[in-house]
Amino acid sequence: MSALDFSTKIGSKRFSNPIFTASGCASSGQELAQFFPLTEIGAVVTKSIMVKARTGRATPRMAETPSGMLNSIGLQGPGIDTFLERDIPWLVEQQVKVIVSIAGESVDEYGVLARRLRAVSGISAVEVNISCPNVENRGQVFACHPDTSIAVIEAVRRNIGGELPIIAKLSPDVTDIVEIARAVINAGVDGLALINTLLGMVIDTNTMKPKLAGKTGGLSGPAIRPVAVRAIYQVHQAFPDTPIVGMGGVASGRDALELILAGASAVSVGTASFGNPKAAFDIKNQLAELLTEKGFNDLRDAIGFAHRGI
Amino acid sequence: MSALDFSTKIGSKRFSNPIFTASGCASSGQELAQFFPLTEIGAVVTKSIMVKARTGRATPRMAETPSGMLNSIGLQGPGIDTFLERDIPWLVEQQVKVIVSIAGESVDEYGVLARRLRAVSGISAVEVNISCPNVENRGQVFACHPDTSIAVIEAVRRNIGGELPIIAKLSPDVTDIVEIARAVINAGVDGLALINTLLGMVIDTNTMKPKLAGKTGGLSGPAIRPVAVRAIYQVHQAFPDTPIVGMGGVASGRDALELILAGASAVSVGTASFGNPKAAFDIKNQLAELLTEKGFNDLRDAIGFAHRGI
Amino acid sequence: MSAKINQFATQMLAEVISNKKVGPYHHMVFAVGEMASHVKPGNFVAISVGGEQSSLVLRRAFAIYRALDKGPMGGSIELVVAPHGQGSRWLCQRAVGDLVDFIGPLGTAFGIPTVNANAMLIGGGYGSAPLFALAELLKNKGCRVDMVLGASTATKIYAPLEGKRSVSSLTLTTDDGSTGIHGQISEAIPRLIREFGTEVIYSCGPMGMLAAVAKIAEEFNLVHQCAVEESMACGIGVCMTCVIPVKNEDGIKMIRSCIDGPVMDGSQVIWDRKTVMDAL
Amino acid sequence: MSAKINQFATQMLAEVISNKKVGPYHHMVFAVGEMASHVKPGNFVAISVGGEQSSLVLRRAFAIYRALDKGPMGGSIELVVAPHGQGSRWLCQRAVGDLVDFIGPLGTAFGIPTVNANAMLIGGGYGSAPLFALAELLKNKGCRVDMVLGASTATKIYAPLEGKRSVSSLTLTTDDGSTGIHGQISEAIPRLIREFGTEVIYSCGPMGMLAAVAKIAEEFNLVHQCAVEESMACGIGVCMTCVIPVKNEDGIKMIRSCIDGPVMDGSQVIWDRKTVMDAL
Ligand SMILES: Cc1cc2nc3c(=O)[nH]c(=O)nc-3n(C[C@H](O)[C@H](O)[C@H](O)COP(=O)(O)OP(=O)(O)OC[C@H]3O[C@@H](n4cnc5c(N)ncnc54)[C@H](O)[C@@H]3O)c2cc1C
Ligand SMILES: Cc1cc2nc3c(=O)[nH]c(=O)nc-3n(C[C@H](O)[C@H](O)[C@H](O)COP(=O)(O)OP(=O)(O)OC[C@H]3O[C@@H](n4cnc5c(N)ncnc54)[C@H](O)[C@@H]3O)c2cc1C
Ligand SMILES: Cc1cc2nc3c(=O)[nH]c(=O)nc-3n(C[C@H](O)[C@H](O)[C@H](O)COP(=O)(O)O)c2cc1C
Ligand SMILES: Cc1cc2nc3c(=O)[nH]c(=O)nc-3n(C[C@H](O)[C@H](O)[C@H](O)COP(=O)(O)O)c2cc1C
Ligand code: FES
Ligand code: FES
Repeated sequence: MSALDFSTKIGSKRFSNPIFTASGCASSGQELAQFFPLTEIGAVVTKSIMVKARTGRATPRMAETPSGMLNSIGLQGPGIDTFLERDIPWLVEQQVKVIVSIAGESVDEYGVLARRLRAVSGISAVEVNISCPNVENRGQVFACHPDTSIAVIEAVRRNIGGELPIIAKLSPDVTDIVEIARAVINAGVDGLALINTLLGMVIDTNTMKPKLAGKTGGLSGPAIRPVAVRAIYQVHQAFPDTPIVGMGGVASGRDALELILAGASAVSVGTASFGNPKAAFDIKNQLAELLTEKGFNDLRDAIGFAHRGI
Repeated sequence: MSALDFSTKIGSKRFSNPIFTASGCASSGQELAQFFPLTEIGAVVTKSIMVKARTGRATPRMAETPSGMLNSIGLQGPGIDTFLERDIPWLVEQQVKVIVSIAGESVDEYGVLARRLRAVSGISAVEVNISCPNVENRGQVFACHPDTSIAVIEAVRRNIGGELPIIAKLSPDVTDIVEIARAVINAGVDGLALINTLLGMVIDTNTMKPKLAGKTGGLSGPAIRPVAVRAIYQVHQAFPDTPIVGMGGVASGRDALELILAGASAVSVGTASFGNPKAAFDIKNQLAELLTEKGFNDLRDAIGFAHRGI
Repeated sequence: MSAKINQFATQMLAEVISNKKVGPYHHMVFAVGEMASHVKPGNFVAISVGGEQSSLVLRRAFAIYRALDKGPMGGSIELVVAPHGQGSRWLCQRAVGDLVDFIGPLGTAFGIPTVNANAMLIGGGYGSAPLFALAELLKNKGCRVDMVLGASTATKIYAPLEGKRSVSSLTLTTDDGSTGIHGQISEAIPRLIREFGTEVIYSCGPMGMLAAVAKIAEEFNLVHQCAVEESMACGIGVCMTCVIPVKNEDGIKMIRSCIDGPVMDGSQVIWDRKTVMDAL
Repeated sequence: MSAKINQFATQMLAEVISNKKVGPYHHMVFAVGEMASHVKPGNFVAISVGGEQSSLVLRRAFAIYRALDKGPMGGSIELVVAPHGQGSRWLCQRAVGDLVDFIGPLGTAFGIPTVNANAMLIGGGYGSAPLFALAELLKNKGCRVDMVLGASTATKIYAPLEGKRSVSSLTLTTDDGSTGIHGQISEAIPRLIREFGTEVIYSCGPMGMLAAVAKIAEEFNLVHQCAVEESMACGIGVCMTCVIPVKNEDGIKMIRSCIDGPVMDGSQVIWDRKTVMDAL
């Protein structure tokens, strides 16, 4: 049997394999490095970084749910400047492929972030987290409407320059995710990241109040995998040429394969890393084995396979 | 301690307790009667009935998912005439409170169904399942847009006459569920049912094709409970006077209480009955015990309690 | 509706009394008290899997291999379980003394001919399980019982010694020829029907095998009762996921294999998927 | 960043060597080999719960009660577990011989004074667990160790005989007066500080107790190291759910209790929730 071509491409950039960390689930990378060599996975996607330092929300910030969890971190982070000075150089030095996730409270902020990334070397792509509340529009999430989604992507594209691939990360909490995908594709993204967390809530029946300090939170983990597969399948069906970074409840090579068959070109591992720090590494190995077992010589042949011949 | 007032009200109708079956999860009722007396629960909500008999989808119709399941039944059923002749009389004879769920492929069909229910005695409410594909509009689900939701509810209201409470059952697969709730409330519903299943998909990694014959299916079970709680909380916050029949992953008295604290006046039990045929009965007893333990003398005091005093 | 649905079904915690590996299967015995007295060959049980913190929310169906009304441990039910996926693997890992949540007996039973008849019992893999109790019943009624068991390979044929007592003949087939007749079970059937003068066929096994048997039964114009296997979410008739397409005046009708099955009239089932898809 | 994060942490399957009920708690011993040699008092382990089919996706954190580098079974780690919710109940149900998925040792350890000092160790409920190993270490350094343990009622005080060896004095308090001093643990502390001439305080227990102790430590101007307990999703620093608000030039900073804790400087933590909410 010939060796597996396990590499994948998003825009102009190639990654040695399709398993990435998910934004916000690998902190700055160093925390996981004790458990496996980060260079073993396709890329580290950083937590979403904002212009200014953010304290984030009060605790409790999490609640476990059946086969999943809610989180409400509130995008705690050091702000883009400290981030670029402190976190990125370490990753670059380790020769880890880095995808920087950015988040803004206004269209302008996304532009500012993109401009700051312009000059940074060693970055492989920018993931634009548009599932953030737009403070200029009653806190409505950008990703919920085509027009605000487009505005953000255009601001990023104008400011980022060069070849850096732009990946738009969409929210599943919309009536028609294909419509949002179409909007950002038309605005010029090179790839999509599907899906961000679902909006959820847990009420503590002891205190009889919402469990999270922020009341609502984002639902992630295996519980949401069927929603992720559906979103990826629908979007790949409509736009087969746009690479998708799939995520949502992937905890094994089998799960990663499911998302790839649905149409993902790469797969991010989030919540699973909380239960198993080596999750991304294990999943990469399991996936390679599964692909080979099924007779694939090239990852590309598996991408979107579930669409063919039905 | 004084006795618990466990009754609940939707529109003009009172139910002895707030635990109902969920539409499509108790068939016609007779199947569960072997396991507990149906009169012990607040009401049986029938599977959604259509104008004509329907064969439904091919198998596989289900896939288990982490803490949940996908289903794609395709509204198999005998059609309204046979249903009213065969299924309803048995329930009425047993003195079970019945809520009839109806589903149409066009606005007119909903009107036809409502007219047929008009003369039927022994029914306590009609639940309008608007999470169905509208064949007149590219198969778009009615519940996805305010205008189609309104059109359906108005057709039902015009045709049903009398006092029969109308409950609109909404889909969580929308950008803003409060907007849809507002639309149907303005159109004159007496209550809301939240939530129907989430659209999901499972790909069988052995066959590498979608597992369900219908490709996508509805996700239910504990996995979706945080989404249900969030939807109920948001809608109750906006419309505290509209009774909500809550559902989504309720498998214990604790779970039912969680939905009630979020704002539900009654709670339907669906998927849990597949794992435990006595689920609705057990949940009712557990809930009564929990309410008493927490010092509630009246169910009404618990409804929406999580909103107060924060 | 005539009989009460799920008439004899109860839910209980059944204690594992024995769990033995037999080839690739586990032969498991459970103490079920009263439940055993209502079991008829063809019935199944639905079992909760995964324990208290389980992410598996649905029960698993298993055909009843044997039910003893009054054994040394009171009533007992025996199953033959293939550790296939998460739930069946969990079940096979249960130790003697563990409690398992059972609902049963469920579903239809094999119909017994009112007059003596030459019966052929055809089982594929663990599909042989419910056929041994049926064989005993038929033999006691005075029927001739010819059993034909097939599998991909020898170890996958489940045919315990005590089960063979009630049969007049036992024929084995394997796809790989490792034991018995080399080839698919359905290839051997026509010759055997002629040889034994078969008048009625009972079958249980994978759907593909049942379809092939149904075709043969039709050719020979024999009554054919088969126990089907479709994914079940509830096992008690409330979810409509387990349906099997059967013939109907208007073309096709979907009936629940947990209530109107698993034992069905093979001639009524629409085995061809294309026919079904075209009709929907 | 100075030290490597999670420097000594490894993941392994640890065998349960002993599981004994002690009052409302379970004292459990696990064979962990090498892992034991890296443990310092204050460290914790993160454990997978619920088994293979588990719907519980997050690890549970438990303070290490004791670690033996080279015991009869090789390295071992001991925990004191309160069966509280689904995960801890599952853990308490493990039998000798079962394997449990461990990550450890994690988190910061109690700092040891460089000169001899009179130390007071204050523990609430199972919060006493990590204090015994600390007491031994302090005693070996020549410190005076006064231990004060409190709980709602007598049975909830965890104070095993062998643990008491290293302390100069042991004071018990219970909210219901069922043993020791009647009242909340914090009420007894000021008098004891004066009596024992306490110079440094170590505490572990519910956040409310830690806050009360922090206030007393401030009044007496004593160094106060406390082991905090905030809900953790990962235990290794990647999720940002376990944060504790601490003082910062610009007001408030959220630091991870799994990496920058659980042992923290009590004077740096912002204990008052209202201050935190106002600052956010
Ligand atoms: C009436 C009936 C009788 C059966 N008798 C036996 C028996 O005697 N011995 C035996 O070993 N098995 C029997 N089976 C099959 C058994 O139910 C499945 O092997 C089992 O459900 C697989 O569950 P799992 O968790 O191991 O597999 P998974 O693949 O993890 O199961 C996932 C889901 O798919 C369903 N599923 C998967 N495979 C099957 C299947 N072959 N048939 C039906 N549902 C399936 C499961 O119920 C579950 O909901 C029977 C099935 C039916 C319907
Ligand atoms: C650093 C640290 C040390 C600990 N040491 C001990 C110990 O030595 N002995 C002991 O019995 N317990 C200890 N705990 C508490 C223990 O982690 C919780 O009791 C346990 O997580 C509860 O899980 P559960 O599944 O039983 O409860 P559930 O309520 O079902 O848990 C649901 C979720 O909430 C989290 N959670 C619930 N209670 C707590 C809590 N008190 N602290 C943190 N997270 C919680 C769980 O981790 C889980 O994610 C410690 C916690 C921390 C953070
Ligand atoms: C604790 C936590 C923090 C997260 N933070 C971010 C974030 O900063 N930016 C972002 O785009 N997504 C964030 N996510 C979403 C994940 O990147 C991912 O889209 C989602 O969790 C689904 O994948 P999973 O089920 O594998 O976790 C976060 C998720 C979790 C659980
Ligand atoms: C097998 C199955 C069939 C269903 N059929 C219907 C239906 O006919 N009409 C309807 O309004 N909802 C239907 N539902 C949705 C349920 O009524 C309920 O809204 C949903 O399953 C969430 O609740 P649960 O998690 O308790 O199951 C069905 C759900 C399942 C699982
Ligand atoms: S398995 Fe639910 S109806 Fe048959
Ligand atoms: S528990 Fe995840 S960062 Fe501390």
